[in-house]
Amino acid sequence: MLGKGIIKGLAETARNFFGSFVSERRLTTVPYPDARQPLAENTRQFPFLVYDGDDWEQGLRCVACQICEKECPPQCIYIVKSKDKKPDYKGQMQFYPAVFDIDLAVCMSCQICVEVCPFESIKMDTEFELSTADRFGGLLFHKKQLAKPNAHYHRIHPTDAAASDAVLAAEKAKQEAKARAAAEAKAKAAAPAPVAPPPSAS
Amino acid sequence: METLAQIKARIEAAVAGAVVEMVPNDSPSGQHSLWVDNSHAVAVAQFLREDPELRFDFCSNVTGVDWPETERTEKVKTTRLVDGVETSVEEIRKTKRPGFLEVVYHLYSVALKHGPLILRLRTENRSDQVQVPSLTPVWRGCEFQEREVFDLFGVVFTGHPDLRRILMWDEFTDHPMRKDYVEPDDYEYEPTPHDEVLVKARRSGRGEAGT
Amino acid sequence: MSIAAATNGKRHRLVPPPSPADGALGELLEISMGPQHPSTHGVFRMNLVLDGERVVKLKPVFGYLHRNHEKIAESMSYLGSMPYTDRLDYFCSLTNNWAYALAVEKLAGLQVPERAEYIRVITAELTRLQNHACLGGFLLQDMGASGTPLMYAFREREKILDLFEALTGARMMCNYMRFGGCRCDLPPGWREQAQRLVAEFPAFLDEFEALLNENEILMARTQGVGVLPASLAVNASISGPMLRASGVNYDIRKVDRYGIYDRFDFQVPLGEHGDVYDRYMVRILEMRESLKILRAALADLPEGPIMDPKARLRGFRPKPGEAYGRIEAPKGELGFYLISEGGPHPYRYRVRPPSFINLTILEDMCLGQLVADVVIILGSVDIVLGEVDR
Amino acid sequence: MFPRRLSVFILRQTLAAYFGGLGFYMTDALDQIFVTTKQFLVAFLAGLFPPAWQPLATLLISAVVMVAAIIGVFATLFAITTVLERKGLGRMQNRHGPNRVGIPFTQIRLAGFGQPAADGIKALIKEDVVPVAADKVVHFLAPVVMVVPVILAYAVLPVGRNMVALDLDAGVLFFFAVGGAVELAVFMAGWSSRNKYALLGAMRAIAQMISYEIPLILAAVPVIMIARSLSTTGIIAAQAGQAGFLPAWFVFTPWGFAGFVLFMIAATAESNRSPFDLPEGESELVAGYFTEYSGFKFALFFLAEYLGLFVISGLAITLFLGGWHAPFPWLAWLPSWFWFFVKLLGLIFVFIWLRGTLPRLRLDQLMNFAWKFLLPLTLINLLTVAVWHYLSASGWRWAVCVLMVIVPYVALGRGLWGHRRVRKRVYRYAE
Repeated sequence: MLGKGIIKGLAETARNFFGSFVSERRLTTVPYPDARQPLAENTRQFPFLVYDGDDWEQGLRCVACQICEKECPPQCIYIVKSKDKKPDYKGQMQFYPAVFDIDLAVCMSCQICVEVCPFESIKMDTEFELSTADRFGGLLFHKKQLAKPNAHYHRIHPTDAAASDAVLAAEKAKQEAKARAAAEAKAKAAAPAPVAPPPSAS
Repeated sequence: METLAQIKARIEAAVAGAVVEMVPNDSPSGQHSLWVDNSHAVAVAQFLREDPELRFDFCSNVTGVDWPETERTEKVKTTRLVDGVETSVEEIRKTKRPGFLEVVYHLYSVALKHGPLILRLRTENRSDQVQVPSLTPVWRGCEFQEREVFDLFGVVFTGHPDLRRILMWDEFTDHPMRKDYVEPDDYEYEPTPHDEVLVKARRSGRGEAGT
Repeated sequence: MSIAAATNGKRHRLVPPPSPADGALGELLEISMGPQHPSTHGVFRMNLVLDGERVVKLKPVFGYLHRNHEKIAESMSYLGSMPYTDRLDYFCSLTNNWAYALAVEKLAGLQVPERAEYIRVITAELTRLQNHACLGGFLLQDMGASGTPLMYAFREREKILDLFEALTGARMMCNYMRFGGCRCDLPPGWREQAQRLVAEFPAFLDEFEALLNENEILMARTQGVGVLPASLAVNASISGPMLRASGVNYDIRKVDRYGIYDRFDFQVPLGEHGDVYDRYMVRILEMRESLKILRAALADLPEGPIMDPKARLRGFRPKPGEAYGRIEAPKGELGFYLISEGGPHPYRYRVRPPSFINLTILEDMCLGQLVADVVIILGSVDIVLGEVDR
Repeated sequence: MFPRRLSVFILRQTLAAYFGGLGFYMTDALDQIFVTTKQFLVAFLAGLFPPAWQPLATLLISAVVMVAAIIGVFATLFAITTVLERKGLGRMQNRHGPNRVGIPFTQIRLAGFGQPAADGIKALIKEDVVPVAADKVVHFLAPVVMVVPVILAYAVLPVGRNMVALDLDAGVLFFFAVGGAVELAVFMAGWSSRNKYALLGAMRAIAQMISYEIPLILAAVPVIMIARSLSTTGIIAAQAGQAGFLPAWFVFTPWGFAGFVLFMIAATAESNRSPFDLPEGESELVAGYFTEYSGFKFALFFLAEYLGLFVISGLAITLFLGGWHAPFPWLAWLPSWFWFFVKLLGLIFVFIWLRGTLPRLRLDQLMNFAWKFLLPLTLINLLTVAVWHYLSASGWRWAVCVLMVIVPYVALGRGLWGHRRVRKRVYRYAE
């Protein structure tokens, strides 16, 4: 009979109308600034630079190898390598980025920089409320804005951060073992052994 | 599906005078293709569609490829008689491949569920002799894709019912997918903080294709 | 009807376009529908010529979103193009990833581990679910249903996007698959969450069908509208649910059996009339089949590695050659055609966009229909302008 | 607790209404509070004039007071309805609906009921864009011409006991006559905009409104036949009292129910509401005849549409739902205007509900529906009401009249969509 389907449909909307007052499952949206939905652990928004310790400039893990700059698909990373070197977390002398800019207006959050980084130094942040009125500079983040402590990384991505720390610890242990072996060899040979070359880009 | 050699033989038997050539593909995909001469292309396509054992009724993908003129220098070792002694000499041989545009058709059969058969058509050169016959009368699905190839590569399809630009606007003059395409001045350009990055990228040669 | 017999004409047309010489036409009205129109699904334009409200001529115009994705990809490393594929059909980034990864794997001869294949099937079918659900909503929106079906579809889509976010880190631009596997393994609890979703989804489908399927207005609006006969559909390279709605049994998951689709037991729903209603219903029924695949895949998900050990992230240079890889994306056959010259960039990179090619036949379906039908016929084609314009 | 006190109160009032107790005078005063206020106001203001002018002044002041009251009340209702509609639609779609706008510069959100104020301010200060090619005079006049007849129609709408601005003997006739003028405004808007969408929308609107006016009026005729009055107050008076356990509203008769449903369908189409919102079908015609309107002119169209919706619902209440009568005598202690507005909000909810559920019809189907379905049914309904009138009150009368409603409904419903059979389909599967 004409109208049966329409009445069925009306019953369905009525069910949803009343259901939305009682059922959590139906009403999925939250009133956003007052309430927020929890982010998944894997959530990625924009990159940040990890630093160890307390001083963001000293502890920066980045060695300005520029791999991420090369691999970044929209070319939003801009790095200037330093002239001098400073010791990294392993105590090795490394270059550091004199300038490290990311234009977040161009960044497309693809995470490729994170994947290609051999130094566990660039990671994805979960901060997304970045709107600004400054069209030209507001989203061009400099080294200082990008640097965030390892504790922050642990807070937003605990599993990944632990894995990342483990990788670094293993490398450090390897390096120390190597240094010890070198020192022993040096002691044995009593001759100056060449310093291990710093791992360079590709 | 029959092998490509068999199909080639059958085409040659069915379409008199058709020149068909196998184009090998060395990659692990093993998708070899057939190059068909332009004057018999429509007849070959018709045959491929109608033949009861082939029935390639579904022209899935049409695309262009730009092969600019390349000069390949290779070192070839030849043996030559030098002062009566046979010695092997390294000789630099320059091979010049004339440029051409290629249109690639990927054919499947919906009725018999096989494929792909890859057909290639080639233009004479990249400047004035850029005609290939349109296969739209055989497969309607080529219509927009051939328009796209015309738009982006500049291949002119003779016999196409509605050959206009499709993705670029009508007043546009160049063909952007060609390898030697140069971007025109961007009249909508405005400075952004990103410029430095782009300049640097261009300096390192990353902005250009195929480097 | 035999396909060969029906396609013998010079150009295959459904209705011959009436010319003013016929004398039956009054004064014609030209309308440019789009690019800023509420229901052209983006910046799509149709140049319509109307006789009253009846369509006499329709020319689709696009390219407003053209960014020459293919050219960009030619200057990009193979990996660098992966995030750009997300932006083709931005509703179904994971199937786009898969099609591209499949083509590159064919080109480079990479083997995907079993677990990765399962994850790919699961994510692809979830993508299909959310795409088809939203398509139903959009179609009804075009029909003027004030967004209710769309909101129900979005409600379910949110849950699927939550799963994507937990797995890949992003809701829409997933950038998840890699050549020879997947980027990361499933997070703990993901499988159970997905199973819960699959268990709850039929309830949503029932609700959706109760709301709409028998609705007389919906049936009157869609049945017999935009009919596309099977022979023409095949000849015009229509693919995906649209082809199957015309009654052609062609599902690439069944034909190519790519990935591990031969392990799953599912059926392919087929339409009979090839009208808008069939296109809508085929998608609804396909969702139920996808749920079957998902149930099986989530139950048998094996342990193991997720990347081919031969695969390399940086310095990836496949041997010279070419490959065409295609999958059954929610919108149709999505193919990637790659030519390698041995360098780090593809020499030629081509996307076969299903919704672009499905538009070939739009004019034929719309001739003789009313303006209101044009909108729903376009809706039933299921286009995404990111993919049409590339 | 409060609910208990409330229930005690209701019980006492109910008893009072039954036994003519102490509360009776109070409820009567409450019922007539607006009438007495008006009389007081008119008398007070007219007293300021010299005695010779007083008859004329009374007339004028009374008119101004009533017009102000009608516009004020129904414009407020319009404001509230826009929020309620969005909230209701939101709930049907499992959303919250608007819940942000409250009092500016504070955290008070008023559950979103500040929204109409924000919308109104926005509409007022928005630029008024007039297309260069538009016919400027007609373009300007269209929204005005749209609002005026709608407000005029309120003149004959009784919103409570003794609460009607103009008790015309031919009230219903006046209502339909004035309502017909809306079409003119729609066409003025569509034509003067020089926009193809607007023109198509206007054409659709004209075709639709004229077609649906016929079933609308014909659906109202049975009521006039039974009530033997064209006056709206007369029709309400004919629905007083009880018929068995049900109130003696016309909707509780077979012909009345059919008439009510037909009237509501035609009213939906007349007020361009979903599923008959083709003239402004946004997915097809952007916004139909008011595509080229912005700012306050657009707001006027919006206002006129909603006022039209209220007034036609009000007429449906008057004709079929017993006007301001309470459904049961033991609820009659609540004021009459309260019952009118409760019924009005109920009908508005039905409109929102339909809008949240149904997709839109197509133009040819819309016309088919009007001429091949609604029109025959309304004509048959005239016969039904005659049979009802001449048969004596019995179960037979009910049975005959119910059959006379249902049989044509089913028969016409079968053939509605023409030769094409519209039905559910069964799908085949391939392995």
